[in-house]
Amino acid sequence: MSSLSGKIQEVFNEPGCEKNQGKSDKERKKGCTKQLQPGGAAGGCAFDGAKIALQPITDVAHLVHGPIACEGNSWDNRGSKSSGSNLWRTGFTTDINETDVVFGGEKRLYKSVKEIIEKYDPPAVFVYQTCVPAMIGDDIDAVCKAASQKFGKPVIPINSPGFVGPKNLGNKLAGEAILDHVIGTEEPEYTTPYDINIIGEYNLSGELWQVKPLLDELGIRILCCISGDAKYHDVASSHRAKAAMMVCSKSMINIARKMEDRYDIPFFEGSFYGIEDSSEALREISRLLIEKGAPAELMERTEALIAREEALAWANIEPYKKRLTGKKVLLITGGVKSWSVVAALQEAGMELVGTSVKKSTKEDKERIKELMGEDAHMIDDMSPREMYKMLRDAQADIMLSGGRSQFIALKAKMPWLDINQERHHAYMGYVGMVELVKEIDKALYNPVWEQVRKRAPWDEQTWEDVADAAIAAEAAAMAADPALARDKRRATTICNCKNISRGIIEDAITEFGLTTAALVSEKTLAGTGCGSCSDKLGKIIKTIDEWNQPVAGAEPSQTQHAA
Amino acid sequence: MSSLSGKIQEVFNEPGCEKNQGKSDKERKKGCTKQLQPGGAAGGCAFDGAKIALQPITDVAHLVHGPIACEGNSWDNRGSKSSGSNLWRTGFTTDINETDVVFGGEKRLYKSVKEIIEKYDPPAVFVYQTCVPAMIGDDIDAVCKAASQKFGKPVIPINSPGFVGPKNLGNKLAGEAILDHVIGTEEPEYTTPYDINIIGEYNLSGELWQVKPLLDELGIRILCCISGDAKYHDVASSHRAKAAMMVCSKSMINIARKMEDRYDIPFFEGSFYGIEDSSEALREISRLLIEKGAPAELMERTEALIAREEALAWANIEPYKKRLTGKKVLLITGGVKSWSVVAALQEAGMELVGTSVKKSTKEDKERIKELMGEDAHMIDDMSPREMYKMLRDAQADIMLSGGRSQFIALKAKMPWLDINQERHHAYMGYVGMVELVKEIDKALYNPVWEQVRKRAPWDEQTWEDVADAAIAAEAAAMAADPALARDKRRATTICNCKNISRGIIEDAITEFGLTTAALVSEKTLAGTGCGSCSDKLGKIIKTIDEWNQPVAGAEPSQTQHAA
Amino acid sequence: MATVVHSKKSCAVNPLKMSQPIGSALAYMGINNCMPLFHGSQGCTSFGLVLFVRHFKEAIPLQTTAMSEVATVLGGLDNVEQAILTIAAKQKPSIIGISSTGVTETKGDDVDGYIKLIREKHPELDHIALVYVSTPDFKDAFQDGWAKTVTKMIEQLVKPVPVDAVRNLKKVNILPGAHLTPGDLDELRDILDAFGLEAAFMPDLSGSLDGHVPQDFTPTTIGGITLEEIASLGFSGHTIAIGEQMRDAAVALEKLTHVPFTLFDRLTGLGVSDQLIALCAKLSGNAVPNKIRRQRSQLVDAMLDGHFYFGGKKIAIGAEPDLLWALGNWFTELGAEIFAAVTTTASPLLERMATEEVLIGDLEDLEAKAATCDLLVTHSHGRQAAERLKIPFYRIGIPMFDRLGAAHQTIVGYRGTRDLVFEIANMFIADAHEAHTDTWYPAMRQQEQVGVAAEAH
Amino acid sequence: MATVVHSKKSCAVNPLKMSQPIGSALAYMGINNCMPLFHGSQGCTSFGLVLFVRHFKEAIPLQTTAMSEVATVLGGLDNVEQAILTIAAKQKPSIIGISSTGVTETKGDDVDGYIKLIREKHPELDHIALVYVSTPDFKDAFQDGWAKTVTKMIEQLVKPVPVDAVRNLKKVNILPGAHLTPGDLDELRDILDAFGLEAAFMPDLSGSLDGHVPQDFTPTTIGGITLEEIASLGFSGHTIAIGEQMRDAAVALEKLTHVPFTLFDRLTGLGVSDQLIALCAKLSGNAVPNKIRRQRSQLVDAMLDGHFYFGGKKIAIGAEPDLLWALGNWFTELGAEIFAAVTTTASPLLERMATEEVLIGDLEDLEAKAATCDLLVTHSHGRQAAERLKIPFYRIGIPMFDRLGAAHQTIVGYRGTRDLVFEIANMFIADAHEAHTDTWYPAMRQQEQVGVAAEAH
Repeated sequence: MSSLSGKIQEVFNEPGCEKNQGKSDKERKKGCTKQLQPGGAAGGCAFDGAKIALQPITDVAHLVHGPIACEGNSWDNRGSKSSGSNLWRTGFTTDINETDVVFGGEKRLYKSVKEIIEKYDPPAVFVYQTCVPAMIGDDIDAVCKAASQKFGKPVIPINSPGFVGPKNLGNKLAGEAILDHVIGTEEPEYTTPYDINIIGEYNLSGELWQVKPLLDELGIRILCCISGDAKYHDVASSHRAKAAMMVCSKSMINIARKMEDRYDIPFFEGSFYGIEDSSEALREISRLLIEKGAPAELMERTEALIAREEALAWANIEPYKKRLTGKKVLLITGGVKSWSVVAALQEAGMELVGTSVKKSTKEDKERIKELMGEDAHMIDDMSPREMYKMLRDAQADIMLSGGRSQFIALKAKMPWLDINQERHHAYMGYVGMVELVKEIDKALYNPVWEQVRKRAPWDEQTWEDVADAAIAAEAAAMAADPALARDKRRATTICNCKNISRGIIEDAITEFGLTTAALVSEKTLAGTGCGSCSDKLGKIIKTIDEWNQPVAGAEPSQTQHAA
Repeated sequence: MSSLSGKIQEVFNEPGCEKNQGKSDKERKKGCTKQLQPGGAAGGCAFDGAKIALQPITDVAHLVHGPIACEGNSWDNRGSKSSGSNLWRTGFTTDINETDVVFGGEKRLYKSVKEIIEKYDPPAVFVYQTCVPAMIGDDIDAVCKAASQKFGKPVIPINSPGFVGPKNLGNKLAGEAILDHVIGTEEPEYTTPYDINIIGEYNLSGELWQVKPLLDELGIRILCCISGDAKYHDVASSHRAKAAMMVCSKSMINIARKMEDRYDIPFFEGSFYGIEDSSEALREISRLLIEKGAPAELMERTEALIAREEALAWANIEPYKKRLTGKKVLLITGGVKSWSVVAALQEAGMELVGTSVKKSTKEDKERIKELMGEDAHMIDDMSPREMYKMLRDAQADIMLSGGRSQFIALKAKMPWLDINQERHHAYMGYVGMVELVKEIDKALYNPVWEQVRKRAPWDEQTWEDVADAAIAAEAAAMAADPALARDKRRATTICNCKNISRGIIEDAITEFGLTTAALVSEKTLAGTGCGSCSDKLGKIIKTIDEWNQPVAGAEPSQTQHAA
Repeated sequence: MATVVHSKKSCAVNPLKMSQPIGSALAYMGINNCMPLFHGSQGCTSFGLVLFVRHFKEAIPLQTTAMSEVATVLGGLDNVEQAILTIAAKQKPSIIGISSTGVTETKGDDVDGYIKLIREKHPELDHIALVYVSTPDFKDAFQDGWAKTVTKMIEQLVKPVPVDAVRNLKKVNILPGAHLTPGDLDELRDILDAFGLEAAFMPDLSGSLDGHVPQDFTPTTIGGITLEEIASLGFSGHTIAIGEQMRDAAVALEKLTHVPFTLFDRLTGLGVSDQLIALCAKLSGNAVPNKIRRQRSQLVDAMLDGHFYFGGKKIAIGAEPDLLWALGNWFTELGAEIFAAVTTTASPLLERMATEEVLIGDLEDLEAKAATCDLLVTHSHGRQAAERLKIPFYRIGIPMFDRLGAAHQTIVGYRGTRDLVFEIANMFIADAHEAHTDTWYPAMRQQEQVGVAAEAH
Repeated sequence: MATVVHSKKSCAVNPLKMSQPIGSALAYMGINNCMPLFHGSQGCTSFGLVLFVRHFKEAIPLQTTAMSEVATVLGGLDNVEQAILTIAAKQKPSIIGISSTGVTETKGDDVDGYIKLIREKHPELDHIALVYVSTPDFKDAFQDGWAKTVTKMIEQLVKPVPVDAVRNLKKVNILPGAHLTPGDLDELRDILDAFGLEAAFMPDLSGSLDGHVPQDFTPTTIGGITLEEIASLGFSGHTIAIGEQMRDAAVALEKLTHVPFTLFDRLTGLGVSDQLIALCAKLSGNAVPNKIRRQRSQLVDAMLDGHFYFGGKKIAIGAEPDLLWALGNWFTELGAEIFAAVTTTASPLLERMATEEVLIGDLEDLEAKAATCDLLVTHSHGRQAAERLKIPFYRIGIPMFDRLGAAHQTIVGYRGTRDLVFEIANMFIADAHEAHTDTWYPAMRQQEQVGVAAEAH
């Protein structure tokens, strides 16, 4: 597994990642490993991440080498769409049994590849390694190589067993696998000065098709989308693109950067979520293509198309303005994409709760991110009462968040819209943004809320009454008892990744006299996960005078570093 | 309405009807009017019969002039199939209201025709008269004539309001309508020596298509089927056929006969139910065509086809023989067609209960008809206990009957197969007979019977136990009390059509010394309906010594003629 | 909120409406040992009979005075007399329920007068109740026939009770509209039972037409409410009427017996079910049982999970007024839009519907309006329209002849509403259209592919 | 009667099977205030969590020891300890239910030993029950994980009771198999309730995962059977186990407490429901209530009306052994033929199935055999096969992620069976193919129309 650890280190050193650049060498090495908290972790594993990243390649057989859990519990649950083959939706797994665990599963893996090629004849087979075969030493690289030679067909090892880390590490390891084994192995039939790659887009709900027609109209060809609606051949010959767009989170930054290094394909980071961002992305694509030799008139056509599409989108949003003006939206998500919808929501008259931005500049977006970002991870653990409090305090009318918080949000009887990958609606590009506004309007005005919030006639009080009373009682108790308030404050989790409480951080600050967030991170590990709490750390340092008051009857607790 | 009464008289005088030929002039006149028994009648009215007969003409708009009941309660409930237009399935009705009843509905009718032609542009509109507009004097003949002239399209009056009589009178009045207004009004594009009409076949469940391919193969063209899967033009130009087959009951005998009179189209009565009957029908068709000038070699080809199809059918029935041999079938229906399936059932090894026929000759069929025919009308009124007794006494394994007795048969937990017009399966021709055998096998061997017949564990005895006990008790009571037995016997209904009890008949025989069934009919009206009970009358006369014994305490009841 | 429009057409096409005599007959079928009798031509009975047999998949008791053309002209006294005598002798019912039809109403037969004459002439019939309702085919519709018949039976068969009578407060009369199925009644019985209340349904189809296998058959109805039970309805503590159509019946019962009533214009939905449960709690003096609380909670959850699929959906409903009202409001409560509403007869509810227009019309009208809808809701006759429009089709109402289990379709109360939410949401889910490459910019496809593109939507 | 065949393939394609740890976790979810915990990599938990969230449409409590590669190699004591401590502090459960996974079983972690060490080290955890079940992913399947977990909980949590103890004869323990839904449990509760019997479900998903909106949330399970109730199961009068998978649990309970048990290998169908009702009558000493009698009668009627559509139909079922057994027998009883049967794991029932062969295999196997079938029956993953085969598809089992109401799908008892008869019969009716001109003699059509002809069948 030395090659795998090497890969992982390589990924950690990713120069394309801004976060890494801000870290010390030592931090970088362990940073992204993100020691998970037993009993407190959530989210997928590296295998999950790798599969998510590559599974949208439509004509490939995706074979999971492992026990039934890895594929059997999870297959056919992603909403990518294909315009061609549906082989990607077929679940293949070696489903290893006890005997395989004892004697090794390589033979079963080899035979599985054989069966797949005989029955389905895909252009390639992707083999995903999982924990159990990794532990027993199954060498999938060797098996894939042998099978590849024997069957004369690419058999690609994806070395990303679950226990090496979280989902986003898996995304990157998947990227490494195709960089090593796929990209550059075939040639396109022809090339044009208008060939681009789109990296990190999975065509969920067919969103790519909300944008592709515009590129078609401009004569820009998506040589390959990695990986939404891609064919194996597209990926294999994607090194001939003139430019690339790296969309969405940084899950595949390594692909974009290495393709720039190796094949001189310049890339930019952009998003098709939001009207302005869509326009910006189109401009950037044209700009890069022109830089690489496409005729300059492309930009004029691009601007004309942007003007037309923007006007149409705003016109389509217009009718909703009256109904949506003044409505307060709570945006809760860790992903980047949601931030880019802010402008459209504001254009439709809505307010983003927790921010006073009127126009959406880049800076404003950063500020929203600061304000809301830290809650993104918390929502899963919230009780309806806590969520109700949050919504009540924010006076929000609707919440936009990922699917996993759906059932908690709904139980709190809050209009809710799914904006993560589980959703059935497509929100990309200009048409997608109009769709989003429409959906918000639908969710907000659904009369179901009025009904479900009403108390049952036999109930003395509503759920909200109970919650209000409880919250008030709690506040009163705190006001009456500073020690209680202090304990409560100190019990708050600040760093969700590392599960570090505010108490630990306060103690570290006072004990070691820390004055920067970075120092706090070094001492407590807080902020070394996703990094989203670093602003909070700074704020705690700044407000030291407020909280660092002696409270009668309260002993400062022993500093407790995370394991 | 003088024209309508004239029509009705004409229909009663139908020389094509064997039954009529056996009647006196007086009988003939009132015979088919069949005075219905208030509180004891069942079955459809003349309007229902007319609609059933003509509705399968697929491209015509069938407009019912009357209150909502006539069309609203009954439309879209027939299983005819169309290979072309589905306009026949659209329900059209004037849905007359109180105002129309007061001021007359002719204007609404006229405007309805106009609307239909404007919206649906059918080749013709058929207008069905019903009771209420008939009572208020709406002259549909005049309206149709006016509309026809105005819109340049055939608008055909079908004068058959419900209260003029039962369903089969309506069938004939419908026939008169198309004889008067449709047949012979257009010309076929071309004719061949192989053109035939099939009269009285409605293509229920698409049954015609179980036979048509065979005619196609022989080069015989169905110029028109009246009325299954027919187009208006087919009916209008059907007078150019060389021969005709008159199928199923005698519901349209008047069409066949009058077309023979008017257009010299010879016809025969035949059936495509049953293997032998199908062969017979094919032979007859070819024979008539050859008589009318078709080449004689047609018969050779016909025989070859018959041989092939018969062999195939028997071969397909063969596998069921083992499972069906010795199974007892109870056939209960008034229709003619069921009798012709007897041979096939016997060929599959089944026994017809109540008859010992081993081979099915025409005579045998007549005997079955005698034995079972009288029960056909009774089944609707049977209690499950009575049915159970009948089935127990007959030791039947399965019952074949019409749909209306279905729910009673099922409640008696008796395997049952629908052989009337409500059924979803097609049983015509060779393939249809194999289908029937298959379906019988399926019904008979369905394990559901075993389960539903089991008693609930908390029940002391089964339903059958209770019934057996009750039947035994009744028999014992009769044996002990001859007067009771006599009353019971006399209370039996012999003539269902006229609702004449055996007591009335016995009294008439003894009082007037009647010696023939015809005389009994004249005195009591028994046997002047469908005529199926005339054999019973004869049997009663023959067995006079058995029943004409004085019984202590029983007064001969007063003879009571039906009103 | 809605404009009520009467169809301007002369010709009804694909009728939604059924005639009021068969509504009347159905009401009689909820009475035990009853024989419904149509005074009309035999076809009137035959059509009704076939319709109910196909809907309930049961043998149906329904007789006819078998009026011939001649009898119609001369008047039907003889036929009515003979029919009653024959039925009395053959089927031995406790009650014969007579409804007039178009033919006999056109002639103007005085059936009440006939009955008086027959009663005088035949004292041997004294043990058989004879009820007559005037229900001409050319007026009103199915639910009107039902409602009039229930009212008439109450007026004629219920024993008057003084205001200060001693009543069984645990007994509740339920007057269900024609749109409630035997399954609905069973559900209501369960609900009342959970509170220790005893329900007396008038009429009670749940006993007679719920699709069961009786131990023995009678040629009359079996299992409905008995005449004795009807007579004593006045001793109940309260009456619940369901459907605006039942207001007259409830008023009649109150007038006669002083039993107060509560009218629910519908019982499908969270809020209306809350009202029912609150009433049951009040009448019984019992707390809401845990089972019912759980059902409420499950309904709320179903509404939350299901509302995504209803929001913005356009619905076309063809149904009699009370059923239209129940379904229309329920769809609206889940965020769907009643885009097309067609009904059969007048009702004070219609103009209160949350839609632009309610049309008293037919299925041709509904089909025309439903072209852009996401769901068609009507009885089985809507099947042709749904096929042509290629939109999902939810069958409800009478007749439902092309599916099994019509009698058990249950949409009242928390549980009934919950299951309805799931069923309809699942129809929407099953009908969801996957995105295609040209979903969003169909115009950019090549010309010859436009046909395919249009289909992809 | 059937030959049980194991798939010879190396590669499973379109898995039918799910792993046993998630079956185990689901069993824990039927215990009140419980936190299920997987000892394995975080992905094991994440996949299970997503699967249940998509099936139940509920927030699901499920935690992980978050084993990293290094921890896996070194052994998981620290992770188990830390996970328990974290959960104890954060979620304050009454019980933590631990299941092993493939990774930790491959290493051979001695979790029972770990728990002993943790108990010694942390007396402050004494109030929290810790249950551990060994459930390697690479052995057995979902229902095995469930069954083992229930057995283990019984052995560990039920108070032993001597044979002569005084028992509450009106209380009946019910040990439901993993294939019973919350709706099934509710139906059984209603049935027992009608006899005056009180049901104690172990585990009780009807309280925890029945799709309801709780008044407040805990991060653990809410609403299942409590530890106190589990402890006192030995004082019940009788135990009903449902599904062959529950035999070990029933035996364990009897051994510990001397409560006799009756095992029903299924509860869908007339005969088996009869047996259940007879048992209830016997246990309660009460006569069968009218409500239940009516339900039986309605089921018989439904079977009579419905059997036409089942006779001769070819069915393809993919399900875990106990569900396959229940459905297969029921289909057979209605005259259908089990043409393809695929399951996930061994069971003594398999060779008794009324079919030629039962294959322990996957949905690729099922699809291949289902090509000529009239109905495909399996969990939501069968949707791709049904689409390709263009045959009707009845969804049942876990996961059901593409429809709402999975928790309420009810197929036990008279009423559950009745509704199932209607639902499936209606699928057959909806799928009926109308005859065309060339239905019976397709070969006689012109050559170029053969394609169309084939489609018409």
